Amino acid sequence: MGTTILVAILFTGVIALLLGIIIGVVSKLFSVPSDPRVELVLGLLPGANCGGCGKAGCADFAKAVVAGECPPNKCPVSSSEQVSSIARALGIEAGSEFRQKAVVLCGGDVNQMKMLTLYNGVSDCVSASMIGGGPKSCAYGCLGMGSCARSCPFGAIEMINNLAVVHAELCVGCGACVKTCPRNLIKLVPADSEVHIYCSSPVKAPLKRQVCNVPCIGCRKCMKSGEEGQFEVDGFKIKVAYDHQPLPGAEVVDAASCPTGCLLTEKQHLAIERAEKPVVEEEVAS
Amino acid sequence: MSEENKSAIMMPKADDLILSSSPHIHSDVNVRKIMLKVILALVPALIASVIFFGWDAVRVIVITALSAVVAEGLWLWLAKRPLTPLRDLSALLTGLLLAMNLPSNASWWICVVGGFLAIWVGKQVFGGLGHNIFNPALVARVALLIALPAAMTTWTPTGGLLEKNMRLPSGENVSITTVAESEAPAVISCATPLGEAAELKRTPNGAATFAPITEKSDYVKYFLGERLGSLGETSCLALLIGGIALMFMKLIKWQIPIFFIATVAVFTAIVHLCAPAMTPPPLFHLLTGGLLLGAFFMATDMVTSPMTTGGCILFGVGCGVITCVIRIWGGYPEGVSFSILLMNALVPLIDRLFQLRPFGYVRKRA
Amino acid sequence: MEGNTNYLEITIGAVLVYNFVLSRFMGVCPFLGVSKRLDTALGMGGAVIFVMAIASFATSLVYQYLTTEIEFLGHHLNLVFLKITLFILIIAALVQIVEVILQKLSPPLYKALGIYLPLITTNCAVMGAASINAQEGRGILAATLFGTFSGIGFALALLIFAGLRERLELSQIPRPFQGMAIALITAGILAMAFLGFSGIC
Amino acid sequence: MSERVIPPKPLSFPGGIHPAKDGKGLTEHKAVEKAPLLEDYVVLVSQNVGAPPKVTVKKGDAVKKGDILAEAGGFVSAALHSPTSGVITDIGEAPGPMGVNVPAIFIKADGLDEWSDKLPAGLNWREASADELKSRIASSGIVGMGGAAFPTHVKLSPPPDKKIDCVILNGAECEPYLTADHRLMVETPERVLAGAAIMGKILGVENIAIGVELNKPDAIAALEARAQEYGVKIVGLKVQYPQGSEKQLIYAITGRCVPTGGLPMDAGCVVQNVATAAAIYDAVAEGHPLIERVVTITGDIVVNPGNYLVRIGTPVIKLVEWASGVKSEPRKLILGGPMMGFAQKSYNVPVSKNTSGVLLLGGAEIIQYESSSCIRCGMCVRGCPMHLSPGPLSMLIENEKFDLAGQNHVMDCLECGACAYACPAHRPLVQHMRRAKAEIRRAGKK
Repeated sequence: MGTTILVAILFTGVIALLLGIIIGVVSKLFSVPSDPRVELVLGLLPGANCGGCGKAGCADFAKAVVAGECPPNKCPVSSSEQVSSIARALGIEAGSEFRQKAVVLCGGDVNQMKMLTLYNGVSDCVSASMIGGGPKSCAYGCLGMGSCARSCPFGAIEMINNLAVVHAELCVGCGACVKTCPRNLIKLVPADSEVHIYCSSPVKAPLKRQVCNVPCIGCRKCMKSGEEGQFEVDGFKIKVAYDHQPLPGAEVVDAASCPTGCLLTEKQHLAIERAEKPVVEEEVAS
Repeated sequence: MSEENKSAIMMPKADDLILSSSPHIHSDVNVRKIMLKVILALVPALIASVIFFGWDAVRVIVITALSAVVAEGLWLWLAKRPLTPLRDLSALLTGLLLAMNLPSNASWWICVVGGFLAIWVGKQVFGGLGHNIFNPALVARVALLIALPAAMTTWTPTGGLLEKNMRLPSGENVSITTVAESEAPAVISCATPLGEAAELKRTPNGAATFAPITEKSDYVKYFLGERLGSLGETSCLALLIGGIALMFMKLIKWQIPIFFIATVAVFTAIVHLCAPAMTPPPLFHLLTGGLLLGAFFMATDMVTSPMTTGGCILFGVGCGVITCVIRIWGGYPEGVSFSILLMNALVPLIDRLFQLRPFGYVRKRA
Repeated sequence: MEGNTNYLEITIGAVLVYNFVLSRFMGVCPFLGVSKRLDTALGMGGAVIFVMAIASFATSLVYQYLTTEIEFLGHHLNLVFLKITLFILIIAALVQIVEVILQKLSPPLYKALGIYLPLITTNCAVMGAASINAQEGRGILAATLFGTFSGIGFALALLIFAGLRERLELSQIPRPFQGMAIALITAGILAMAFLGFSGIC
Repeated sequence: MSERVIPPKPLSFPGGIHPAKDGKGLTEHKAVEKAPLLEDYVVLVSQNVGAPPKVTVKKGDAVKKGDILAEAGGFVSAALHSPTSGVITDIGEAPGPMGVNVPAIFIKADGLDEWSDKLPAGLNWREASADELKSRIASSGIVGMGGAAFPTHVKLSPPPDKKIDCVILNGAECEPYLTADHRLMVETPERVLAGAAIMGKILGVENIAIGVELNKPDAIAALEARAQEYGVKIVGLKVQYPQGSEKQLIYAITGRCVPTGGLPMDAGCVVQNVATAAAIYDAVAEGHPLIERVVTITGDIVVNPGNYLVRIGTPVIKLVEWASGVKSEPRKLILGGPMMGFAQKSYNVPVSKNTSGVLLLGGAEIIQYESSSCIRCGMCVRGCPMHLSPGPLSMLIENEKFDLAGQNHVMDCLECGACAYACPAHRPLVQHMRRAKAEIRRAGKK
């Protein structure tokens, strides 16, 4: 009996030893250099693969961070704690933090903008924009087919009354939506901005008025009520100067009393779009 | 142009135009019409089954078709989707095709279960018409065949509307006049010609092994439909009428049935010539079993067959080979349904193999 | 002649009739895991064929020695009870080798196979092939053949299934059935279709 | 190629469809009418593929008929000329054929319709040199009038490494309903033939062929009667859509395939529309720039459909007026033919150089695209003249797998609409293809 055990151990041991040697040799022959830190960083990343950092997914980003090609805070999704934990793990600087969010600069929902024609086709903004410029009257406004909403990995864009509205509290500023919009209405703005001019149409005021109830007509009332430099003229419209500090707050909106109502805080904008529904989210954008 | 003239003519109002992509005109075909035509092509076979199996056939057809339609409606209702897909008649067609695959004495609950299996498991879980990978009717038929082998292969020679003689495996003829006459419908289990062939194979007798079932008169009977089997396995004549009509209307890709049938003929001919005791002659294979039904109506299902000509040929040949392999060597006497189901599974690979080259395609230099 | 038919059964039977995935229901985990794309399925299929062939060869080789009684220091020993232990050992080592080689030769494939590659170790199809070989008492040649063709059967099923799943990906599958649910239903129907081959050998 | 002169069997190409209703009967026997002069014209600035021309006039300028409004803004660009004499009232925006507002020049006619005195004198094309002819074509603002609006002089200036041995004129007019080219060929065959000969001279090519579908026997007869003196061959083509597509036409007439992603010149051919040829003749022989063209106004609901010779810049609503209005309310306004034309949202869109027809469709004729599933019937595959698989492609595009769609050659799609025409499931296949092409181009730019 004892011998059986002994022989079994010996037998198994010899085979195991043989196999071990083979594995050792093979892995020496076919060795691939790899950096364990990449796996480490990858584990600390959110793994949404949104591409907001400009790299092809989180794994690519992790590689770049380890290689020192880009700072860990380039990931728009990670919170600052996550970013600093990555930095700690690698023993590098986290980089200064600059957070962004997306905003759809158009206020033309179906109530404000005429639906000129009936549209029969693929429910997608790019497709619609190619068919006679889409069904809505403004050739520069939101097409309302929701391509951006579908592209958002975080579900931060809601289609209300055929208009895309970004929920700032859900948006991480990855920018996935920006490139889906055939009208280029989506802009990445500083996360602490609150007031926007919801119009992107570059045409003259009377033409805008023909097609939309809430265009920016370039009256400059906002410029007068706000601080110097908070707004700037951009062709036939005004835009918020997002790189100017401090950014305009709600009081500017009140003071300006925009004649068309395209200068709004995010809260107001959402509330208007939700007019038919009760406004539930009080703490929006807080 | 004067003012009066102007007011006299009707000018279009400026609003309410429809925007849509080109083209702005359309051929008059639609899914519903296609399905309707296939159903019409199936009518001769349906009539033949009623002639040979009597009111039992009517019962099976009605219950199966109805349950398929109800299953589709019920699913759509449960999924809170509009009931419009019902209008395309595809559920009805699936039901009818399934009915053609059932024996005339199938109990009502088999028909109902089959209808639901076909529509729910075969079609709707995949996303409805167009998304199903397998032929829904065949999914149901094969599932029933595997789950209820006895019920699905018990062929009771209940009388048809015509008074006729049906042959029993022993070769004796049992005369049955009407349904009413046989008070207690004693289940007389009989075999289909293919079943008989499998039976005969067990007692090999050289070239004469299959003599009892391959006389000239037998072939005529097989062709006209005087034989046992599923509803759709009866009249080759009726199936041919429908199938050829479909081919002429270009509703099916002709390559599939032609290559399917030709492959079976060639394959069985080779095997029969090499070993006559292995399998009956090719004509027997062509005329019996569900080959024609499968080749014309089941394999050609648009959704589950390849789109390209080359793919269709390969698909037909594949169906033929698998059918023959199962018929000659397999445990089941009939292999048509299995072969089509298997080839359905291969369609994505076939489509990939026969990917079309664009007009004027030149391979890019590496 | 007799021997030939035997081998025919081992080959055709292993691929079609007793297909590891579709009729023995072994190795379902990688079957479902690595069938999302056709190219990874091909790679996985190749890896499994390789592992199964080598594993069948190695295990049957070892098993030959296990079954012969060993005389050691005057004791007659029977080490058949070591069968499972040794099989696991050999398969695990083989998979390790395949992994190392693959990482070097085809990094994209290595990446695509991911966790499923080391999981070939626990792929019961490999172990199953070895065990069936042992059970049937097949010789080294028959065992290797069986292993290879079982691997081919596995690869075939994987390939068909990957093709189907690429198409499923484009379908509007109702939400409750999306993902693994529809994959399992499809696999079920496929298994049903493979049942048609039963009785061939 | 050189041996093929009117083959016994009509030539064609693999694939394609036969639209059940061609609607040509409405207008094919109606002679081209000269449209009355209007008070206002709206000339869109960019009427060509390539760089938009540079406007050289300003508000308040007086212009004569044929005066330059805008100069070519580059090599691939075409000049723009005033359709009549009058005053520039505004330079602003007007609805363009693609649905969005585009820059436009508004002209108020003075009713005199005087030709400009700056126009060049007519040339005898048989004597003029090739360069002279070519520069005349360029300065006359001629673009492809079949629909593409590609500047003609660019097509006539192939790079030296491409050997052109064959000029093909497209008189197929395979689009249902349209008869503008048909009437042009019947009524003034000599202009078409001379235009063709001029192009042959510019390119130094002897092989000149005009492809005409066999459903226009009168056009073939009219052309053939005088073809000899211009050294042009007339080729009858099978009635099949899209016979008038460049690649298909080249294949039908010469048996050559244009390589994928290539241009007709890669097959040694230059393809021009017959209307373009006529415009070339006018420019060369008369010195008249391209300011008017034949437009078919048609549709079952149009009271008096017909063919009109209209000035570029005529609003479409005027055409409807000339055609005595409509019988019932139109639901679709289409510029171009029903297969490839663009649906419009405004009747104020003006006629451009490439507007060959205006089609009004009523309620009963409107097709409804549905979001139904592909049933894989393969009718689109059979119909596709480019041998693509539109059905499976559209499934890929629906799932936003544009890279896979690209691998499956979606970029070779002509957008001819044969697939969507044939699709029994009424899927908007062309729109899917266009989306994929746009997305792939966008991705490629980055």
